[in-house]
Amino acid sequence: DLKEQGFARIAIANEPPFTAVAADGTVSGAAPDVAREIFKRLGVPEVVASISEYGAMIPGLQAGRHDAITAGLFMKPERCAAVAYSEPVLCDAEAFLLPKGNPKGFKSYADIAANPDAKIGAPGGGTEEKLALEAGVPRDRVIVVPDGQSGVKMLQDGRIDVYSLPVLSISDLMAKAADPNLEMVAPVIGAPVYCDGAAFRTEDAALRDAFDVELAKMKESGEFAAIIEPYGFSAAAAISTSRATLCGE
Amino acid sequence: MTTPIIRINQLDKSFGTLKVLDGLSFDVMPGEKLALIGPSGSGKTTILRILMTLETISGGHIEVCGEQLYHMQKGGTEVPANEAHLHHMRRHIGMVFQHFNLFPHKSVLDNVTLAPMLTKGEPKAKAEARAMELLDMVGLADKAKSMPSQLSGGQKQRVAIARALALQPRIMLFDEVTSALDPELVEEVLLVMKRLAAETDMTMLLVTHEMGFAHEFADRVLFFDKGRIVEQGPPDQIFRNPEHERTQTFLRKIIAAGHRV
Amino acid sequence: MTTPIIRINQLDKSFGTLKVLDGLSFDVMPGEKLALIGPSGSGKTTILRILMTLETISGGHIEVCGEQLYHMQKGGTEVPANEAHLHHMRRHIGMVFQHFNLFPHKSVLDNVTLAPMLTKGEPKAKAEARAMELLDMVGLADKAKSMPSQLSGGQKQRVAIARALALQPRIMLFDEVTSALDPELVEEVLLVMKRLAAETDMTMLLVTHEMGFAHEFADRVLFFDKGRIVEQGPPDQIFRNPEHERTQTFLRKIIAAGHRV
Amino acid sequence: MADWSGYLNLILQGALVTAQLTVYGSILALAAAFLAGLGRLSQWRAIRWLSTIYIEFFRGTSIYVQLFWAYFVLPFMGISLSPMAAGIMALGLNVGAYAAEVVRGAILSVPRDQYEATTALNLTRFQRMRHVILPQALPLMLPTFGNNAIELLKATAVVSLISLTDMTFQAQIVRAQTGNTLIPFAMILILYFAMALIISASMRLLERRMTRGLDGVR
Amino acid sequence: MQWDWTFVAEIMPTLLQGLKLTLLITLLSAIVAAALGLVFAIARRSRNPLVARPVSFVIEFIRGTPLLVQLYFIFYVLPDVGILLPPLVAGVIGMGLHYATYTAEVYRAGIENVPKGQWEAARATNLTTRQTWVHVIVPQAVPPMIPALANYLIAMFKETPLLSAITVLELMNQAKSVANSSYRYIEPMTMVGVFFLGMSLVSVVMLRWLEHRFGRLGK
Ligand SMILES: Nc1ncnc2c1ncn2[C@@H]1O[C@H](COP(=O)(O)OP(=O)(O)OP(=O)(O)O)[C@@H](O)[C@H]1O
Ligand SMILES: Nc1ncnc2c1ncn2[C@@H]1O[C@H](COP(=O)(O)OP(=O)(O)OP(=O)(O)O)[C@@H](O)[C@H]1O
Ligand SMILES: [Mg+2]
Ligand SMILES: [Mg+2]
Repeated sequence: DLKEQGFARIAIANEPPFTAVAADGTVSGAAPDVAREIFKRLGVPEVVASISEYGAMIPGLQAGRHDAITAGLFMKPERCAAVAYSEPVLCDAEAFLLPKGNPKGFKSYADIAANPDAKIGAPGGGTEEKLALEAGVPRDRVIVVPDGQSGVKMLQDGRIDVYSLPVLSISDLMAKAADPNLEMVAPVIGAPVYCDGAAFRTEDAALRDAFDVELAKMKESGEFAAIIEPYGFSAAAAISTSRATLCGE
Repeated sequence: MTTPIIRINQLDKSFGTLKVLDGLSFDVMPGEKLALIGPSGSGKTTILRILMTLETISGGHIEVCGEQLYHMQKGGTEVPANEAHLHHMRRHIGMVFQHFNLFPHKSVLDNVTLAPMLTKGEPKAKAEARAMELLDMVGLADKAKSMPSQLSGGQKQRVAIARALALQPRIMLFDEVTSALDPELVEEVLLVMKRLAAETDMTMLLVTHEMGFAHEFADRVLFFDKGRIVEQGPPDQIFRNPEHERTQTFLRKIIAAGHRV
Repeated sequence: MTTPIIRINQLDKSFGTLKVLDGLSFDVMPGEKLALIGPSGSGKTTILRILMTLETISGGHIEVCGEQLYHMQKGGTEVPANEAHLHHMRRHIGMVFQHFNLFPHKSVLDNVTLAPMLTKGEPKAKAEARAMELLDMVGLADKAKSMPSQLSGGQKQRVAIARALALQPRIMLFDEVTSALDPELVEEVLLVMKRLAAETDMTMLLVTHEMGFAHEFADRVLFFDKGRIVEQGPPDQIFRNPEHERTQTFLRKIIAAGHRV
Repeated sequence: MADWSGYLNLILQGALVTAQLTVYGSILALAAAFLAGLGRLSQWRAIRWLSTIYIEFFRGTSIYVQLFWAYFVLPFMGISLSPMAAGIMALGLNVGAYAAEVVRGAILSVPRDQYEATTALNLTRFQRMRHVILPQALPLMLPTFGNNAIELLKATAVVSLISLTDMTFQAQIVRAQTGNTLIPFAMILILYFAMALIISASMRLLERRMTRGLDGVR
Repeated sequence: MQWDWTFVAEIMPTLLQGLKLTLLITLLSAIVAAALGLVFAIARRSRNPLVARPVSFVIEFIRGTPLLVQLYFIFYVLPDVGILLPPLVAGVIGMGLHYATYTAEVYRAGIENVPKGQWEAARATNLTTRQTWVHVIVPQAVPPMIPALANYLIAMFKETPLLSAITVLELMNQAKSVANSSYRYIEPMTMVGVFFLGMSLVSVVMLRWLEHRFGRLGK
């Protein structure tokens, strides 16, 4: 039915380099580019991307608002239960953005939990929020930051002590902020390397399987690497792991 | 002997616990000019409003032009009148208010033609011809295109009179039609009303504090106090020789305040 | 010969393009009782409001108690009065309004004591003692604790008079103080004013449509039309023998409308 | 350095979406307001109740919750609206509920005298409403309608939360892409203000036209 | 997706936490709005155009632009000029300022409803401008407006979700956070709707009482 429709609706995040919006409004970035190519091969000529909050993506998918999520929404066992993931696409480790010289010496989420004054910023409903909470940082010290720019700004203004996102997102933010007083710590110790996949409704497992087939072909032919590596992602990381491992199946 | 055009029989009216009219009865003959006078709050306005069906009644009966006003027959028994019956009865009655109540968004001419066109379905040309006659009668033919806000109080009140006349009611009610006017403007309205009283055989009920005018205008004067008629009779008798003490004090105060009787 | 307490000299007043007072000049002697009469819109209210500094003037000069009202000296030249000067001048003048303008959120007593306490810093006890005297004078000592909304129109107006007197002004202005009252209530207010006129040597300016009262009350009557004084003189002359035609028609109309002169 | 003319263009595209939401939302709000406002004055109890429930429900819950419902929950009931439609519906019905009270208030504030005059002239209920009451009530509604429309304009900023690409949303994207906060937000503040000025100016114009020759109505 | 009561019970304490914060912010913002609005209203009537004009412009500007964008400004742009406010304070100031422009209008209506005769009587009894405001105008202008002011209190309550943009964990944000970690939207969002509706029903009763006590708007 996507073929009949002629396009697929995908949810993406407003978080470079997973996604990028050019000045003319066209959507690019690693995740949408891969999805666009694979859907084309599946006979769906176009993708229509809508930018969404992380927290709203899965509900939006379930409510039929999107046909797929390609946004750097990392695979985790609970999520794997809620949606049908493809094989891994983009992999990244977690990173901290913090003031130059890392004065408080944060290297892991546990370090933050141990410092009773430290506040960590993370996107709402994202992996980092969960990791921080699991590491024992109390709720009132995990600040839900609406977007990357807000996170950088809050860090610069001293509202938070550390801002956590995947490595590539942080480096993109640092490049744009061009602020010599900021520094990245990556990867965060003890935080697993995560990979996202395209996520589909559980009813649409057949579509997911077809997606997987095309994805595998592209990984083999090197076209996959050609798309994602310019954005800074490692194709090898995605190829070396699998959904089964990441979802803990 | 002719039959009365209005028959009020044992009329009661209360607002909440306040009894405003109390077993009131009187008749009005066709063509009669009646003045209702009395202290503030004695119920004069209330009677006119009841005749215009702007209030409901608490008890008693009113007959207008041979038909019940607030009651009707249904399956042989008497039931309260419905809106259709009231609509039917209101044809007979017109009213002019203290504050004119002109429609501010319509021109003078439209104020006068609105009701004939809507309620009687009169064609525009006919309604306007008649309206111009009436405006001419009240001396305002040249103001037909004006908006009410451009008129003086006396002119507004004369338009209001023309508007009420346009429906050709058999009974006209006037409630203190000059008391919101500047003293200099009172005369022009009273002049119109005197002409009206002299030239038509319409039945008229007039509430006023202008004793001099009531004297000239009326065939009969009713003096009210506390929702009852204290005294009634021809104007000469009421104003020159009031029998009742309450009437005497009332008139004395009015005169002391500088009014001519 | 005493000097005038009010000197009005070549006074002009316009609202936008409408000229309301036109080169008006007259003097008032201390203790004089002046009645201002004339048709609606002739500028009577405007003069009182200008004397009370409720308006600004467009031209001319006014002197009150020997000082300029709308002007003051500054560095040897005459400049428009500032708020402080107006505040200083208003001590001399009190005004009673057509619609009383009592403070509805304050009791009768507080209405009367507010200004003395705030503007003269009188202690509460003294202000209240004097207020009770004044309320007694207007016959309302028993209403001191009432709220204005609990009073009749006549009572409200008497409180308003007491309130204006509490500041002991040398000049009192009355603008149609009875025209918003029921005819029955007019008398009580006029009685208070007659006593006041007889018992004090205050200067009083009265605008009224009650010709009978103006006749009794005033030492001198000014007849206004279109912002000018058309005719002035003792009441007997103006009311019995008006010279000017405009005065004659005005009085004729007022009489025709049922008022006694 | 970032391609600013392109990004500002992006914001202008968002402004177009904002304008669309405002215009269509206002039309829906106007219709809802008259239906429910007159409904509350109806002589039939059922209609009065329905109107009251609509008004109280939409005034009672936050525009926020209504948007989330229209966007995320209605699809589970088989009604899947496009983001634009969901936005227009939530905004229009929400503001319509407030404007309904304006309609009712304006009608009730036509002086009782005017009702009485129509009775004395023997007009029917419908004639009274059509020829006397509404023509006088309408000019009273206009200023508040203008305010309601500005409320609606401002509320469109909220739709960025259901990922509709309005002006605020585009500003957030530009901010993410360029790392600059001040320029995009200052720009949309000015644009919102300009739109609000357009609304209030056109309302004043309309009001002047409707009340022409009507000075001294009150 | 099915409605799950045990899930509702599970998230209730978190939501109540958010509700508490929402109520606190509403109350504080309301105090700011009520006080500042009166200042705006009086300043706007000032005879000095150097006061009246700028105040009018500020009021119009704030009223014409969305609160959401204003909040972004206060929270993310003001630090650049050295004003760094904690989220709660920024939220209270933003909401208070925004709503002060509305309450200023309410006060204005209240002040204009005080008959002109009252100003004139105050002048005729020679009160100063300040005395006139304090003893005559404000005591008459404000009480009839209390129901209308209360209306804005309720409106403010319903706009607190915007504060999620500046990281305040109020009711709506708590609900979203719960939804995010459980991937269930229906229960938390519906419960938030129920809370809002409940509060607004309570406030309808409160308003009736206020209207009864202080009289209807403008009458
Ligand atoms: N709608 C109403 N609700 C309650 N009381 C009313 C109402 N209308 C009139 N009244 C009361 O009924 C009484 C009679 O009022 P009515 O207006 O008939 O007096 P009136 O004789 O016309 O007095 P006036 O000379 O002052 O016009 C008064 O006490 C008045 O307060
Ligand atoms: N604030 C104002 N703005 C514009 N015109 C005004 C204002 N106040 C008064 N006028 C006009 O000034 C003229 C004189 O008014 P004023 O009130 O002094 O007359 P008056 O002699 O007291 O009349 P009345 O007997 O009706 O009280 C009138 O034409 C009136 O319309
Ligand atoms: Mg009456
Ligand atoms: Mg006057």
